Amino acid sequence: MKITRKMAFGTAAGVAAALSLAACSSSAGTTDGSSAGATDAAAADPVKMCVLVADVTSSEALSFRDYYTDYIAGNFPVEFVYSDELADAEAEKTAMEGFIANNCEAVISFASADRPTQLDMAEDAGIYYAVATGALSEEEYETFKDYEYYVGAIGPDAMTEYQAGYDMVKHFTAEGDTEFGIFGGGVPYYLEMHIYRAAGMLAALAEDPTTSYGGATEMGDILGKIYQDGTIKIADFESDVYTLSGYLETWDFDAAWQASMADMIAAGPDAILAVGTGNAILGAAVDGTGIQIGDIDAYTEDNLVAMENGTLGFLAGKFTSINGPIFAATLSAVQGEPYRTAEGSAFALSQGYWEATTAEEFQEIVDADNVDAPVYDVDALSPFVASGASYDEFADFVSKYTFADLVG
Amino acid sequence: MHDLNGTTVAQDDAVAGTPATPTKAAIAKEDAAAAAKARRGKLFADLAPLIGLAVLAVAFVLAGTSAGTNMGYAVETLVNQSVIVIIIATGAIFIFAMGSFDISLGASTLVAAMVAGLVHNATGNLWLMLGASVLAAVTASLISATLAAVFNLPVFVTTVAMLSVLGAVAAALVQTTGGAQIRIDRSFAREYDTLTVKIIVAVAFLALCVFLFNYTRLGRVEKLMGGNPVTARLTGVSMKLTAIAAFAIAGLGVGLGAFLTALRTPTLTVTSASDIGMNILVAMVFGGMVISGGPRSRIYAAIIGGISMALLNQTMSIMLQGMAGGAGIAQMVRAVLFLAVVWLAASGFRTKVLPR
Amino acid sequence: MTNDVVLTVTGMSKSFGVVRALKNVDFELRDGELHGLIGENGSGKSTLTSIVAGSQPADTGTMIFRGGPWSPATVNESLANGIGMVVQESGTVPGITIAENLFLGETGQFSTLGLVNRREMNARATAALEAIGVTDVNPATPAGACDFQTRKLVELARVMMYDPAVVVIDETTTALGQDGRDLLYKAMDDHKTRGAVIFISHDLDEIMSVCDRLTVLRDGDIICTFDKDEFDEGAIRAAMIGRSMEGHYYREDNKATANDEVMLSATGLNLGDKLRDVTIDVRSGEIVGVGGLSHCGMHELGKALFGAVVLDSGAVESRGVRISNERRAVRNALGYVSKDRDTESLSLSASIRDNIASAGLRLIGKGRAGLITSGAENAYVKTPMDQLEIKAPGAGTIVSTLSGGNKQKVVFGKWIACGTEVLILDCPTRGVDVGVKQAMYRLMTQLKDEGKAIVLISEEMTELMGMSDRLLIMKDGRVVREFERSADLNEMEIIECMI
Amino acid sequence: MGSFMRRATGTLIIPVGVFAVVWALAAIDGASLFSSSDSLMILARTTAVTMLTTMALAINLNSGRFDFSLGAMALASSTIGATIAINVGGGFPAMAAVTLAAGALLGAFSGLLYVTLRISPLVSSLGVTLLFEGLAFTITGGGNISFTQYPELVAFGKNLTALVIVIVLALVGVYTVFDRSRFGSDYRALITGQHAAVSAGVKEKGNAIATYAVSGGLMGVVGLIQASGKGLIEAGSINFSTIGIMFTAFLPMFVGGYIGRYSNDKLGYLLGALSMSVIGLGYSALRLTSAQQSLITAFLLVAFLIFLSNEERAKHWWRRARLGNRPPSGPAAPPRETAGVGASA
Repeated sequence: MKITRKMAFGTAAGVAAALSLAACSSSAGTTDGSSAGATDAAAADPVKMCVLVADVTSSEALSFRDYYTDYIAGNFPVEFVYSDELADAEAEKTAMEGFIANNCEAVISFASADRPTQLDMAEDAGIYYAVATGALSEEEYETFKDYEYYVGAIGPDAMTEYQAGYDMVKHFTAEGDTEFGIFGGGVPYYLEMHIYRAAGMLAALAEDPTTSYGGATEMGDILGKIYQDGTIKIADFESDVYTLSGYLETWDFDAAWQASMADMIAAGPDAILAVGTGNAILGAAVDGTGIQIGDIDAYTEDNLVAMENGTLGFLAGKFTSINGPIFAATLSAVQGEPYRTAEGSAFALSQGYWEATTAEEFQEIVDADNVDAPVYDVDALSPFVASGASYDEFADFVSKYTFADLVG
Repeated sequence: MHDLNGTTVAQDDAVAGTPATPTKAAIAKEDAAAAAKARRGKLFADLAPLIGLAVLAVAFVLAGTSAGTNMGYAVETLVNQSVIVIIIATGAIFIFAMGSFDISLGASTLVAAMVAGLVHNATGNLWLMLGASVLAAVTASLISATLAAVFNLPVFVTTVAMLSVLGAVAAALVQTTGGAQIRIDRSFAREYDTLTVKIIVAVAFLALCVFLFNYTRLGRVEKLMGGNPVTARLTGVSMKLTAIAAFAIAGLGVGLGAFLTALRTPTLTVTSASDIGMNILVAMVFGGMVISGGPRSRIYAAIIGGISMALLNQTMSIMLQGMAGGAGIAQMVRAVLFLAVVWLAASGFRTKVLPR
Repeated sequence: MTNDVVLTVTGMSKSFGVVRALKNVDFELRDGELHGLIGENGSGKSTLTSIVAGSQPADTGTMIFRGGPWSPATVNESLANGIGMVVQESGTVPGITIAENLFLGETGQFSTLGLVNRREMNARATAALEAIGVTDVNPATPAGACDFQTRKLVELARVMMYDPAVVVIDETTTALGQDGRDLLYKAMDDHKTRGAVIFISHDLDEIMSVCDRLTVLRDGDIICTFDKDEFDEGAIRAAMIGRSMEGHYYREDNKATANDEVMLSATGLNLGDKLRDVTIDVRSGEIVGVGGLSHCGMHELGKALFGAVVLDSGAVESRGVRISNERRAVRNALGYVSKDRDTESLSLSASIRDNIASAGLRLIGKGRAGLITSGAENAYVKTPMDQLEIKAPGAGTIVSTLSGGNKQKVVFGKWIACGTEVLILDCPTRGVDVGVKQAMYRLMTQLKDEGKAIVLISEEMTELMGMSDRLLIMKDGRVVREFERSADLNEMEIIECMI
Repeated sequence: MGSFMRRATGTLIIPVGVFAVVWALAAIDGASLFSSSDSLMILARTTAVTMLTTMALAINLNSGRFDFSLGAMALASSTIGATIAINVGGGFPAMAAVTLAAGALLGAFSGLLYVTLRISPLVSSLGVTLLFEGLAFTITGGGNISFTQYPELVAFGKNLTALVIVIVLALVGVYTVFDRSRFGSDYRALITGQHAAVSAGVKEKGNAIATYAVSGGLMGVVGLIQASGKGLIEAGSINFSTIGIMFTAFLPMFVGGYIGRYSNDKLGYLLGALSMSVIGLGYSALRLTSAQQSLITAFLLVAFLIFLSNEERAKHWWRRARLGNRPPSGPAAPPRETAGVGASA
């Protein structure tokens, strides 16, 4: 093909035309989308809610997203705008800037690289900001709780994370397992929730009197040691009852990593305790070895299959509609009724995981809560959207999050 | 990869068109025509990035107004988002102009920003923080350059190695804090993360770069090296000293960029600045820089390219908001536009064989 | 020899930019003859033959080959249809084997399902080499590992393999040793029974001894054609140069002159087998010629004098300063014009201004704190451009668009503008036309008169004899003989030292 | 025979040396390189991935064509293959065939783009990287493809025999195509004599497109193996996050170039990849952190390059020291490999 300069000009002009056309149609598209939402929700002006997501690729993130964009947007006067994958603080800030420029009325954040910056930006811009499936640290909370536009946080706090790890070990030891491998995920990156989960695991093991991790048996000491080492050292694990036969954490999936993984599996532990995404990363490798994985993840189809075939022995997971209450609080705030604590501060409420140890339990959970029929459905959430509910009522609503509370 | 024989095609065309019995005047006329054609090609190539910028600006305004975007804020955001890339890429042009390739600039931005953060946390002093950032970046840059110079290594490969080393250094720096992050005091960062600071830093550095590149021996010598390194050597150019100077300037740019990064995103993790390395490359090329360097290197390429990219990203995000898989489509559109601009910019410089 | 005409060229012209390489030329080649072409560089020999052999088109003119019209589009098309050429510059590809070079672009004939039968290809290659008398080359050797002579013979074999009716051999013998030359002469002689040969050479004795007829070109014109019985060295030379009426070509005087000051001295230079214990002095106002066969080490000497190679031992000094690298050379007012102009002396994609200014950036910035403005740069470049009459629309013209002569003027301009005191010229008139050549010689004379020192390395004996105050002859890396300028220098005697 | 010994030594010194050193270091530490039954399989898998990537990188880089898009090609082709196998069926054969074909097509597209636009291949590859990453992202909507439900699709990545067969087939295939075929001789002519080959009638454009297609096909196989190895495809990788794999190929490529002087560069890529994989096992046996691993790998890369770049200089000094000014004797050194021409730019 011979390319002439005339064609070049043509291309340039074409690109310009296409972009401007697309621009117009995109604005038209926005209107269409909102009117569709409005039909269902019978409300005139949809609220533009923007969602910051650090990891858009995990099945957990995708099911959360489906809940918002398919269920919530179809039943409430809102439209959701999602960020791209956010690799770091810079990406978060860039996405926040885009949200503010494009007139978002509230931001629900699943991205935690730099929450203080997000909070400041939202406050400066006068748009509401809410933390989903997470919590501010105590220090951060003290700093930001009185921000006018900070809605609050609902999600597992550090103790909940710790508890999930603890529960996992308790499940396996109750079954008589004694030899474990640990998958430390983001521990070397000082991912706080992973460190707390790992600490919970070690602390549960250390309840046996002969067992300690580098001499530590209490949560605080164990956390301290992990923070100090930036990793978990199985050589420091001492016990007459339990064996830690392997440890793996996330880095490039290169030869060395794969060899380490093979070593961990070859050691043949009863179970591998994963601080997160254990089945996704190790599931294929342990398949057929009889080793079980304990995981903290989400109620996805992949995990169900793994639990059915016995690979996955324990799952602590966020259920699909777990982010219903934070949405309700945010929309309520946008509509003029923010929930504030007795001191007038933003709220910090905790919600934990649903746990499943059999395929039946798993199936029950999935049946009870999915994108089409979530536990936090319109009926459950509507009483808390600008309906005059008090903070205490809302807090009470949020605190009843367990499977038993919500499903029965 | 060198674009030798840049415009031989134009010459061949002129020769083929010579009339049967050429008079001196006719030859002169043909010659002038060929030269004029070459000049037009060159002019067009120079203008292509600007045309791209204009097209994007129009698209941005159209998309923004029709979507009801807050344009004042959006324009300010444009500066915020592009200034760091522009600064680092402008410094990097000194490396690329001489035909070298540095892949480690993103990693060294991260390390410099972390050093800046640590120094600030230790001293609380803005100037020490700035100095530390520049010092760290220049050091990293000079290690690559001296390794390459002393051992006659291709610069690209030393920077590939530097990429790994700097990644490990960043991990080590984070560990010194006993946490996942290096956090700089928020209120301090907010105080200086302003348009004024950014513009002062950018203008000062860009002025320095434009001056060095266009009005001193250094810029000329680098273009000569990029055009033909053997000739440059045989014209008395010290390849080693020039390379070291170029890397020092690029290091300065990285240091300043890292300083601004630390102020803009005061929470630094090992993944901070991870996109910058490739973004500066794309920005440069987008702005009309010839990646193999040489006489057609342009110091303004990074500015044009950096703003173009920010415009494009914002336009795409306005247009694709709320669309599932939108990021993938946005990236493909970016790729097509990028290739189109590069291709237009190269249109006056074709050779008989494929470029390398 | 039959007298049938195998190839006729009528009214052929060719221009490169402003240089007219061929001017309305008529030429005739007879079957069974070995036809010599001789003339100065740039006289049009290579242009004529390259058009005949399909490597470039003519601007005007017609060709009749074996009774039909002839206008090959490519070298391969030409070769396949009966005219093949062995080119002056090396045409082999270093990274592939001898056999692959022989069948470059033609390996399809040995392939089944895309796979090349290397055994068959090598066998055919061996046969092709043996056909021209080369028996000691393994066709599986990479060409890059072979010496220059072998590669040259491979090119010859490649052409001969097609058994073309007409073979063109362009200045190949300079690359060959005596054994190689003998092979070539024999191959040419054999070929006469099957077709005709056009043989281009600078070597008058050689061309007179092997050719049946001889055509002299000058400045793109055919001057005359001699039959074997008319060969007369004086007449041929007169036809070649033929410009006594146009003023002096070389220097007018016949006396060696020089000032006292030693500008450049090299002591005991050694570099592998390229330089062996070379010691020379060059004085102010002196032109020192260095001659020899292509691979005698003189080109390496040029680089060594400029500090551009790392020597095994020995030292170069200029006015008390050790010249250990190119940078020190330039700082001490040395200049070097490389034999490979396009790859070593120019930045082709840069402008004339960029190229000329490149050696004098310090001078341009002098007195203005290093600041280089385009005004100052243009002023700096204007003088040499005017002085050398560089033909270009402006200083911003990209060098790659210029003719060879003008490119060389740019290189000279670069060194003159920055006040070079010692100029090392390696084949400075290679590939430039006669007019430019004359300008270069005048310039050299002028520089000599200004007290500059010049080292002139050349493969052209007439040039060396015409310009040098002293002439050093090198062989196998050593300076074997030194001649002083005088009216009765004997070319034969000089050449004998070289061989 | 002397020549054979020299060639064998030159060919084997690096892999054998690396193995000996790594084995010894592990032994000193009381660890074993092959501690689990899967060690050999992992060795084969990482060797296959590294070798194929190195080949894909080197075949274009030898021609001065730098290609950032290798990782993106592996990602996009495996995403296409897996999506089709999961949604349409056909099992592993379908996934393998589609992935390989998609890789070759994507490669050919990349090559076509380059010869059509006639821009610097490096720059063209930047655009292509963005395109292919965007393509993979768009196909899955940004989600990962998990094989937890389809273990049969990735069983091949855990099968030692299958992996060894892949290595052998790829080695023989690439050797045949580049060293034995008509295409290969044109390809090699273009590397060192671009102008001469083009004027001799070699079709450069077609050759370049085909080379890119082979490179893409090789990366398709890499995508397939990586999907099996990880059990998932991270199809949401954008913003150049796929370029990392290219850097793992540099050291094996230089090692391959060195070995190529004594035997064959393709064999060299295998041995280079094998050496890197053994080093990887060593990292694991010695329980080094990822930061320590990066540092050592970087150090090895620089050290080996310093050796390659200064071999001649070292010989020169040696000659000066030992022989004084006498001329050197013996046969000419074998020609230097052209690998890395592009990398110097």
